[in-house]
Amino acid sequence: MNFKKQLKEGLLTQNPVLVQLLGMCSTMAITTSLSNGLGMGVSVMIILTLSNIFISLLRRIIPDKVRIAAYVVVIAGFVTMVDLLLQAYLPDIAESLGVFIPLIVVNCIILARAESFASKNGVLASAVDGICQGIGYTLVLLVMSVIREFLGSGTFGSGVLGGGAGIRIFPADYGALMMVLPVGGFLTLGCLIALVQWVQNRQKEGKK
Amino acid sequence: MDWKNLLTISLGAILVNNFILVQFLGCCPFLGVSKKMDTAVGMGFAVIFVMGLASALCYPVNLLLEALDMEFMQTVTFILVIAALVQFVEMFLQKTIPSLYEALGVYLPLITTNCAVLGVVLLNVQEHYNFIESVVYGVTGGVGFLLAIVLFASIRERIALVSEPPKCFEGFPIALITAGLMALAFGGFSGLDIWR
Amino acid sequence: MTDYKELKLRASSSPHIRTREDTRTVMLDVMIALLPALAFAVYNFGLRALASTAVSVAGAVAFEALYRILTKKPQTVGDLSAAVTGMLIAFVCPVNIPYWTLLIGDFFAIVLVKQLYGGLGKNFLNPALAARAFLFSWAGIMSSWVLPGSRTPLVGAVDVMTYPTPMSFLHTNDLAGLQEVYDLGDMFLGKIGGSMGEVSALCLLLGFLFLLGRRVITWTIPVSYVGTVAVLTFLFPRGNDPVTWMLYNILGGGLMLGAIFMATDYVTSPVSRRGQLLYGFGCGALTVFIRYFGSYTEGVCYSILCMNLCVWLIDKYIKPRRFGVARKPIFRRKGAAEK
Amino acid sequence: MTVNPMTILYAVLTLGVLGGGFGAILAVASKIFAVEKDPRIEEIQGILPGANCGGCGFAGCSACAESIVSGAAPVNACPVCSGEQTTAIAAIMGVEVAPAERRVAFVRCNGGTRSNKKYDYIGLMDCQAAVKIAGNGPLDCAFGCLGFGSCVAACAFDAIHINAGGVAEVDRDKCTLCRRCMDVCPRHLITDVPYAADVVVRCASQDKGAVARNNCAASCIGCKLCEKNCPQDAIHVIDNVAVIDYTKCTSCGVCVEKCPRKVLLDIHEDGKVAPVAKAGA
Amino acid sequence: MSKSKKKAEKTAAAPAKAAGLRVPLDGQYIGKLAGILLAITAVTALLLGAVNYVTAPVIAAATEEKRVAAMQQVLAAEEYTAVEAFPAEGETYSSAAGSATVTALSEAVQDGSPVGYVAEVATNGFGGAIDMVVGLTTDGTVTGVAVISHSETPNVGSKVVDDQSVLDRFAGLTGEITVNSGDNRVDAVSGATTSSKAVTAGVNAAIAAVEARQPVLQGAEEG
Amino acid sequence: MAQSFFGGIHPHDKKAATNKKPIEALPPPAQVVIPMSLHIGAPCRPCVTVGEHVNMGQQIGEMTAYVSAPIHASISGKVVAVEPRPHFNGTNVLSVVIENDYQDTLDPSVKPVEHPENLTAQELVEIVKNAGVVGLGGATFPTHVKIASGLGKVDTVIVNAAECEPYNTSDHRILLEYPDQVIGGAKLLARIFGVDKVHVGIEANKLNAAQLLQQRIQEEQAPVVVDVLHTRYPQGAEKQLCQSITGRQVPPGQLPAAIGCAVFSVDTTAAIWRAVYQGMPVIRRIVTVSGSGVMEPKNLECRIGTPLRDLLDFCGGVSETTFKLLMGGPMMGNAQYSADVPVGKCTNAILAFAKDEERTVEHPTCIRCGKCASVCPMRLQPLFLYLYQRKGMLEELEAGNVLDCIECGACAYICPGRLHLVQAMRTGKQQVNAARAAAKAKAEQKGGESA
Ligand SMILES: Cc1cc2nc3c(=O)[nH]c(=O)nc-3n(C[C@H](O)[C@H](O)[C@H](O)COP(=O)(O)O)c2cc1C
Ligand SMILES: Cc1cc2nc3c(=O)[nH]c(=O)nc-3n(C[C@H](O)[C@H](O)[C@H](O)COP(=O)(O)O)c2cc1C
Ligand SMILES: Cc1cc2nc3c(=O)[nH]c(=O)nc-3n(C[C@H](O)[C@H](O)[C@H](O)COP(=O)(O)O)c2cc1C
Ligand SMILES: Cc1cc2nc3c(=O)[nH]c(=O)nc-3n(C[C@H](O)[C@H](O)[C@H](O)CO)c2cc1C
Ligand code: SF4
Ligand code: SF4
Ligand code: SF4
Ligand code: SF4
Ligand code: FES
Repeated sequence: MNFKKQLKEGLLTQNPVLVQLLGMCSTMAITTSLSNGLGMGVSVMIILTLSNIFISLLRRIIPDKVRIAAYVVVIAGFVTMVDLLLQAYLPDIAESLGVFIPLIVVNCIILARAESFASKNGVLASAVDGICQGIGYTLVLLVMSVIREFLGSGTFGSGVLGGGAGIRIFPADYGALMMVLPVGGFLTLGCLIALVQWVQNRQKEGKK
Repeated sequence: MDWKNLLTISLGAILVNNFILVQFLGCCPFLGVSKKMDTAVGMGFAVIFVMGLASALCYPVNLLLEALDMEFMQTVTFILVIAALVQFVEMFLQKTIPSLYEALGVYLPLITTNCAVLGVVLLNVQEHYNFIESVVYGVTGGVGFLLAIVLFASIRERIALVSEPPKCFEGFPIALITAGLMALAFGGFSGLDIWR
Repeated sequence: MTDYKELKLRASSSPHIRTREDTRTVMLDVMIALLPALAFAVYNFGLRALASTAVSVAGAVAFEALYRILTKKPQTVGDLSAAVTGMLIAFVCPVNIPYWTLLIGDFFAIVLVKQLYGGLGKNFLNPALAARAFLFSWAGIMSSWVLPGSRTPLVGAVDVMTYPTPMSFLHTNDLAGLQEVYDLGDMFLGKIGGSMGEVSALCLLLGFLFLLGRRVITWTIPVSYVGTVAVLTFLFPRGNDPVTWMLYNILGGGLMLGAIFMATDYVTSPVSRRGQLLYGFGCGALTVFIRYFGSYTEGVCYSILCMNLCVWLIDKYIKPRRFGVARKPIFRRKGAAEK
Repeated sequence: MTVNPMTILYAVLTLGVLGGGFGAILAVASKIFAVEKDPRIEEIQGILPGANCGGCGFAGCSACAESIVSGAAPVNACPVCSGEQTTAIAAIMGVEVAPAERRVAFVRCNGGTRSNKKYDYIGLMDCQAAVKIAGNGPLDCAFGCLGFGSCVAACAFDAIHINAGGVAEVDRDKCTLCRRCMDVCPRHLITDVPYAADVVVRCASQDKGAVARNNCAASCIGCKLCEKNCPQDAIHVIDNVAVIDYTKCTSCGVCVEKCPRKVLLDIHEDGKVAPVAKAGA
Repeated sequence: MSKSKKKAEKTAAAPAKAAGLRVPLDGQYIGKLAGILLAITAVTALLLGAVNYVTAPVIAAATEEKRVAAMQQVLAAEEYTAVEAFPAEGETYSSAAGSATVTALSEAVQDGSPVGYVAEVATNGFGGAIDMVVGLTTDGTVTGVAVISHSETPNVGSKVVDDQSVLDRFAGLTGEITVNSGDNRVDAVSGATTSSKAVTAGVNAAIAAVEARQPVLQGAEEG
Repeated sequence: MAQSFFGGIHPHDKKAATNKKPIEALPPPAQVVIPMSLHIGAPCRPCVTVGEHVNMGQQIGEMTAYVSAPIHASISGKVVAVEPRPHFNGTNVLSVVIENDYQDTLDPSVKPVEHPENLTAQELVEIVKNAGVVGLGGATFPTHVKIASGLGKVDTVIVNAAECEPYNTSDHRILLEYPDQVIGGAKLLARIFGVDKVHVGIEANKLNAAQLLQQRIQEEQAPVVVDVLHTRYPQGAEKQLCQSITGRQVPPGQLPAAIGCAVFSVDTTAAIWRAVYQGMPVIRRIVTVSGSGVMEPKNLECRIGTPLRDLLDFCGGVSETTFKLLMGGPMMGNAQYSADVPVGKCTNAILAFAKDEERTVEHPTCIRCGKCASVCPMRLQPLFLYLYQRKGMLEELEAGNVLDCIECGACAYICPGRLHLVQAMRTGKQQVNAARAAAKAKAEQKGGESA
């Protein structure tokens, strides 16, 4: 079991957001506070892992013609479960993530992993893949959240730390509101991907 | 449900709460299929078509679910309907109207897993829109997508021809920055109210 | 006689003579044309106006220089375009805006909007206006106006009192209230509240004439822009007197500054004459649309930004008629209708 | 609040019916609306590199795939595909191919900074544009590489670059022999050599010895030392410049040693970048 | 994924082609597709139903709890009973500050006697709907305002809707409230006029709804 | 003033340096190098051999195709070489080298025709052809071909006396010193085309020449009218001149004959007169020698084939800091890298620059000012064409009508970003033409296969 390799892929070389450029919508939409990022990331990770496992299990049974429909139903099933559980036990997070929880169904990462990994690999490997890709996704969400929250509202860890209000680093009046608006989502993700490409280019040149 | 209401919904969907630039729904095809103008236009029209049709189809389905007290099944049901619908439309077009298929068909599979389509259906439910409002919201949401992707594609063409971003910004990063700046410009429509 | 072999020759393609005018002179002309408005800002708001402009220009130039150094690209601050951007950023902000805010605006305009795309000529959005839109992050700061004729302190705590600008009256359709505070003469001369560079229509028009005379810009965009606003506000007045409503709308807010100096930015406006007319028309229509229905009191900044997004489309589809090919009758003088 | 357990049944029923129904509809539809299109086209297109480079002579990769399937083009029509890919295409088409000897582009010049210039050139950094200026461009040598990189811009595979010596040089491993660079080079300097070729002639000057010597410090002067010493009779001076016949060449390296102008190079020994002598040396 | 999906389709289409274009519909094939999809959907639905069975009461309780907590905040009472005569669709009231819809009206009962009303109001803010509750005395004087959900801009509109001290400014007011001008006024939060107006419109709607019931109540008392 | 054309620029005309300098005859050089390609079209085949003695005016190159023009010896002497020599177009071209015997023995073929007034149009065209008359305005299109292709279609004959290029004054001096040759040539053209008047288009900065012409026309009752035009470059470009004078526009890809116009430059008109009334082929040329590098700017009459250095030396040589030698005007002329190239039929000026008139910058950058598009007389959008060329987007280039470009240089002149626009246009045109030819060849090949 090469867990390490898969972890490295999920985190860096095949990071679902930064390298595969999947699941952009939620990455940009909800990363306005640490709690959002964490909630979304963990939800996706759970769903991804479960759906990977099940699709891997079912991969020999499902005929090609209805493959997508079947996958989508499986995924949607898990999403709804997570949604219901969140609403029941973590209502605050459920509310701030809003429509983006059901939209996990169409988060490209999950279908992409189902197609490209789970439908071709065994159950265990698929489960590990789900976890690793999920961690990679969550990590990006967290980084985005921290940056946007810090620049936009001057706090760190709102919804999680400091009794829900987060730790204030500079007064709210100085926060760059645009960073927590859509503008900031696009700009932050753009810069983050650029950073990754910069590192990759450096490495390539280093090799030469 | 008068025309004023529909106009408000339409302007809201196109400008104020543009699916891409404000609500972040459908970013993958927005970023993926916008390198060239023609493909962007094709994608835009395909999205309009599917969003309108999905809104219309899911409305009665939702009535049924609500009648049976099964709101929790919305996500699963809607996505199943959409996936089947898209696949059906694709096959149908390919056989019956090949010319239209040539123009739209290639984009259809991309749309199944487009946040905008499921998003519009869920929002229809959330906003309690009736049938006509739902369809209008679906179609105009698609129009908003078309507007955004066409402008975006044109700017990307310009960037490809004119601009020289730093190496690490080439490709997606600069496209994202561009989308961000577009969102900044669209910010001017926030809080728009034509009955002011 | 001459030893022709010893000549150190150079060869290039024709033409072998070039006009004196270059990028630098063009930008210098724009800065000169902005001077009357700057002078009036100093008269109206005090030396703080000058200080703000200086800080903003210095910031913009510094960010550009720094970026070019860090990315090891040829230095371009000499073309003065960054200075123009810096100047305009100061012009579109309230006079008592803190200096740090201006510097953030400079950074956003120069680095994100302009240099990431490769620098002068390669950006698609007007840097100064994009910076203004970004500075709305601090909506409070961006909408705290001071009294015309007041002397804003150079540094330190600024007067937080918010003074109504003509636009806040127009936004609430309160023409009568506006007329009580400012008469048309005030509006034309600029004895009103607002962003530091936008207040004096007179000074801005002086700049316009200078730019026209120097052939830096043509009349097309400013005339079609202001003309469209005039026609639309006249046709749909919100007040009982269409003409007065129209005049206040034209003279109020950033319309003059935007139409003369910002919608005309070469880089972010169409190239062909007909394209420019259409662009001006679009800017005008969007300005009125946002002023009437938007939640912002002022529509100029966003209307120009939105039309910036359309420039490549316009350039692509509206081309000059080909030499030697008969004119298509349907498209006769596209802009003619707007005036 | 309690939930009616019947909802579970309703849920199963509704979704089951929907699922089953859609399954059936899709199955029926797939038969009714089945469209005749050779699936091999799609498959081959999946293998083709998708660079739409036109090197195959068709309008892009999809046109190439169609032509392969229709039999209008051979399975190895794509010059860009590696042997592996070609084999895969052949497998789809049910034929076998003998792996052709791989060839790559090669720039026959090593002048660059060592060739003399007529004047300072001011203008577009584009070879095709530069040759339209006085005297076919600034180089004294009418055959040499101008170094403005028209070929670099044309290459879709990042396989050709201007090297430290100011001449274009092909990266053999990246080159796919799509021939685009050959089409754009106004000097017609780029030819193809076997990928495995060890010895190459880095000059194309057809000027007579004395002229060539004056023009450029890296020129072939047609002295025929290589021709006389080649044990295989594989190198000949034709039109004042040495040409290697690779069907005969055994890479023995005798000519490399004999060449007084260091025009002949063993690419493996000397490294890829030719030594740059002092300008005017 | 789309690409592989298309590919899948094409490969599936291949046998159809091999058998000639107009195949008689193959019952077994259809049955298999339908059956598998049916099985998957049925199992999914079963699981979901089960989860829902467990969570639904919890969710409902949580929602109710939140609602009651908000009601308690604006007007403390033992019990809240829905006003039945109130139209189910909700009623829209317009004022100078804007229009808002009263979605539900409950009577607050303390010690068996009504002490006032709690109105649930939906109003349109800067970024979309604002759901709020307004507590009022029987004669329509505001006792408190609370916002349940909103999507106002952080640091701008949220200065109105998330700041209880701002919302408390409405307490004690009655009649049509205006923003920034007039006698019966509240002052807008600087930079967030739109949000301020939206909340004001919501409060006005609640007051108007209660006032509209006065004749009904009085009639009931008399009758 | 007459109507005008689109766009255009107003460069400083710098004509004062030479426009009052009478034409001086340059003593014939010791050796002339006469390239066998002095015109557009097929090059000539040399019809003399090394060692042969030739007379002045004797034909030394014969036509090899219809679109071609014979070439004559400009001095008498011995042929010492027939070999490729540097040509002012930048390449090496087969040339006949003649060593001067300083006799200027006239060839017997050089004699005026008798009774020129009785000749038919066909006969006149034959004379023009044999005299090797080509467009001396710069394009060097064989004049007999131009006339023949216009016969029957042309209703407006225009003499191009615009001379819009800065520095150049050779046409101006011809008008002042040989007005009768020009008017005589115009009268011949009127007869050939059967029109009742000939227009002379002249820029307003040469009013003295216009007045002189007017006076002579009146004296002679000649069927010629003088149209004074705006001083605006490129007034002399034939499509623009036709537009200015007739208001008609030449359709894309076509010649002025398509709109019933035929344009002849001043010197061509005079050459036609000389061919008919003196029997003299084109062996001389009036050249303006000017520019900041030239010691004493002059107008010279010199033999075709004279090396550039002789003209410059006659004008006192050039300053040491000269960095650019041009043949032709500053807007359309070609840079030369050697002073050995010979004067050709089209050489109207030789310029040497020692001051930075081209103001190049290291990193040209387009600021999208649109000035290039607003000055382009062909209504092109050079800034976009430039981008397309740089990115190798040939389809877009063609769709942008790059082939319409007349390479006038107005766009590059005005460009504040200092882009090399004309070079891009020129390269783009060549690339588009090559692509077209390749596509055509492919189509033909396919057609051939299927047939
Ligand atoms: C303020 C102003 C407004 C003008 N308005 C127009 C106009 O509406 N239409 C027009 O054709 N020319 C107008 N002009 C004149 C044009 O600038 C230009 O000179 C004219 O269109 C002729 O240009 P052309 O012959 O090069 O096409 C205006 C000039 C100015 C200064
Ligand atoms: C990004 C952004 C978000 C905004 N969000 C709100 C908001 O949530 N609520 C609001 O009332 N106004 C909002 N505004 C609008 C402006 O703050 C306000 O309408 C304008 O500046 C007028 O100021 P005033 O409200 O003091 O009259 C927003 C503006 C921007 C730029
Ligand atoms: C940009 C441009 C400028 C020209 N300027 C002149 C000119 O000033 N005088 C002239 O005689 N021909 C000029 N020509 C050449 C004319 O277009 C045309 O070729 C000539 O007048 C035709 O007469 P010809 O065949 O007798 O030379 C110019 C051409 C171009 C493209
Ligand atoms: C007429 C004119 C108007 C300009 N207007 C602006 C402007 O509105 N905003 C700005 O940032 N730069 C402006 N510039 C400067 C410059 O063109 C601008 O920074 C470019 O967009 C940078 O690529 C202007 C320049 C000129 C010549
Ligand atoms: S090989 Fe040819 S195209 Fe490439 S740089 Fe040299 S001259 Fe230019
Ligand atoms: S080097 Fe030339 S032949 Fe090789 S891949 Fe590049 S363009 Fe094609
Ligand atoms: S050179 Fe060509 S593109 Fe430039 S102005 Fe002249 S005709 Fe137009
Ligand atoms: S004149 Fe030069 S800078 Fe201006 S648009 Fe044309 S190419 Fe660009
Ligand atoms: S995540 Fe929204 S479209 Fe891909």
